Amino acid sequence: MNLPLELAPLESAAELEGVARLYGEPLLELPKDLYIPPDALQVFLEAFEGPLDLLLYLIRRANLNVLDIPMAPLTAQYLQYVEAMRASNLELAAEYLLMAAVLLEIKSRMLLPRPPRESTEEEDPRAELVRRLLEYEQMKLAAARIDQLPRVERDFEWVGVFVAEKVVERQPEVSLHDLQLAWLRIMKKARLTQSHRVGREQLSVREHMTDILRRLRDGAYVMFDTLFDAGLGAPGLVVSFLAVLELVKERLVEVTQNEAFAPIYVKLADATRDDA
Amino acid sequence: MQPATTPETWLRIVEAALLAASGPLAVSELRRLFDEDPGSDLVRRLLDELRAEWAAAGRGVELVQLASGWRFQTRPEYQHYLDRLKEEKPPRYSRAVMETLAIIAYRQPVTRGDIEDIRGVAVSPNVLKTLESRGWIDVVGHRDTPGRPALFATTRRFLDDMGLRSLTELPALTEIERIMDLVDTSQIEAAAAPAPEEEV
Amino acid sequence: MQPATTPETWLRIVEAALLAASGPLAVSELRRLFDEDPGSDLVRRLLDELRAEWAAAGRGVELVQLASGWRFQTRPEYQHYLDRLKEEKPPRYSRAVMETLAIIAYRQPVTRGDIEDIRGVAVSPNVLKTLESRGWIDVVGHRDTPGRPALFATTRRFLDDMGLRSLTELPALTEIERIMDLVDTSQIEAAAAPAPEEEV
Repeated sequence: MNLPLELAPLESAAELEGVARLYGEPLLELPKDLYIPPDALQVFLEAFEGPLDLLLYLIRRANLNVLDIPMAPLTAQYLQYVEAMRASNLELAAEYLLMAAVLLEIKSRMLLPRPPRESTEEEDPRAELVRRLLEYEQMKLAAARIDQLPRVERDFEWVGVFVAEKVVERQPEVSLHDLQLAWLRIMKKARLTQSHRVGREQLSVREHMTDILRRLRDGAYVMFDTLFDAGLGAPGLVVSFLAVLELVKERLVEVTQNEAFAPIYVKLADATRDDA
Repeated sequence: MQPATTPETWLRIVEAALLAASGPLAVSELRRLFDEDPGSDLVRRLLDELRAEWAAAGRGVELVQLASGWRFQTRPEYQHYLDRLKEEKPPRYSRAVMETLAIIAYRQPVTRGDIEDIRGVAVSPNVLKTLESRGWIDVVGHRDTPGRPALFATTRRFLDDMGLRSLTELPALTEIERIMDLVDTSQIEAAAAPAPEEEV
Repeated sequence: MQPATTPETWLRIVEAALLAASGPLAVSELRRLFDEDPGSDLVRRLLDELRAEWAAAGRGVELVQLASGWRFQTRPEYQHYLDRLKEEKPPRYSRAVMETLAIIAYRQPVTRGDIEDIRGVAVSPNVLKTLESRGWIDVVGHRDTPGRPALFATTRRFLDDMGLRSLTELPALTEIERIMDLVDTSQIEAAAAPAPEEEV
């Protein structure tokens, strides 16, 4: 922590022709704003999202052209930061060291004399680094813009009104098919157990039995004739009659007649006891 | 950036807070919304005004006061529509209910004893109550035997709900049995009895 | 019992459904609300009318169209007030999280290795976990290379939460040429490097 981060002018780099020049002008001293008070070093370095971020910072602060990076001073500055990190016992991510190696490699390749021919077509050793810096900066700017988009919970809230439920109870839906399947199950079971014989009957008789019982429900005597609806036609009348006979047989109704040819009355078999 | 706090804006702030809240908001909480505490009386006046405004607009959502505070909620008349957005499957009647209904439909009038004879198991009173409260069966008389058991039959409402004009339009039993003879019983079992259903 | 279905009632039904919904509702879902399917065009007209109605009333709540449908949300100008009712502040995300999100959003589908290549540093598993648990990214497959690394992409929920209808509505990327021209450092610093202290 006692390492002053005063970045001395890089004399050795300045002597290197073509490298220590910033856009043709010899770069004799570094921008002053690269000076970081030692106490702030840790906070400062933690603000960077890695070597690319740090490099971009160095480049932008020094007003350097990304497409024509002076490798020697940049590498020297970068190494000073890395050295400062090590000296301060900051946990140094491997990526920072890897980038240091990359920078040194580019710098040395740029010092190599180029063969006279094809020199214009040969790729700049800095090209890959420049591509990475530009792509990272593009994403860094995009991240900042996404962060500025209005976002739920931070900038607005979803609306969610309480649903007053259970006011209307949902009823199961039943189809004829369901009913049919239920009956099939019963029949199958009845067959397996053989304990009960389920007969085959004309349904309409049963329906008329129910209708008649409904009409007699209040326990009053009802004229026998009124139980028959002439509109049903002959088959309907026969079915109605069979229904009455069935009700008598099952002792569900009583049929009374005071004398021959007197009106016949029908009433529920248990009606008297209901009244009692 | 923030709306100026005029009475109209106060209304809109309270409204936005209530619409976005996950539960009822008490007057004391609503007072916290503002730069300067407007006091309970003013907040209550805002709430009354808001309630009247929403009621007058005839919306499907209303502002209601509960024990724990105020909240917006949907009006019961809209339940019918909102239900349609639900993913969940409609409730189903248990096997016991469906079989009892089938027996009453085909063999009416029948007593509970008759149903138990056919099904081979006791019929819970809840099963009959379920069908009665649905309006599909009722008691049409009592059999003149010891205990005078009630006789159950299906109602007109049952026919209406099934889309039938008369009981004769129920699938004929003979036909059903003929089908049953043709179909492997295990298949019927598979088709007719899905996973054990929850009882109603 | 149910309100008669006049155009005004349709509006109120759609409104009640949207106010009560726990998430955005698609036009196809809203069509299910009615006894008879009114078709997408009519539902869209109702939505436009509703949005205009709410905007004209100057409420603190607006109807918006998002990636997965339509939803009511409070206007950002009211957040200042609504924040006062909150017990905890919404999470702020570190630059690592936001940059990872940006790379996934613009370059999807990408592997963790792709993200690390662009950022030049290792991506902590916590960063991806943070984004996954927020429901903003998920694994959409695996790249057919050694180790079969997971491919990440952004979700619909991400678009919904950002108030976007599609990825094309994301802020346009700064063109590389423009980045190269950006030499006014103060501007870049302000735009690209927010305060370093904000963390997840």
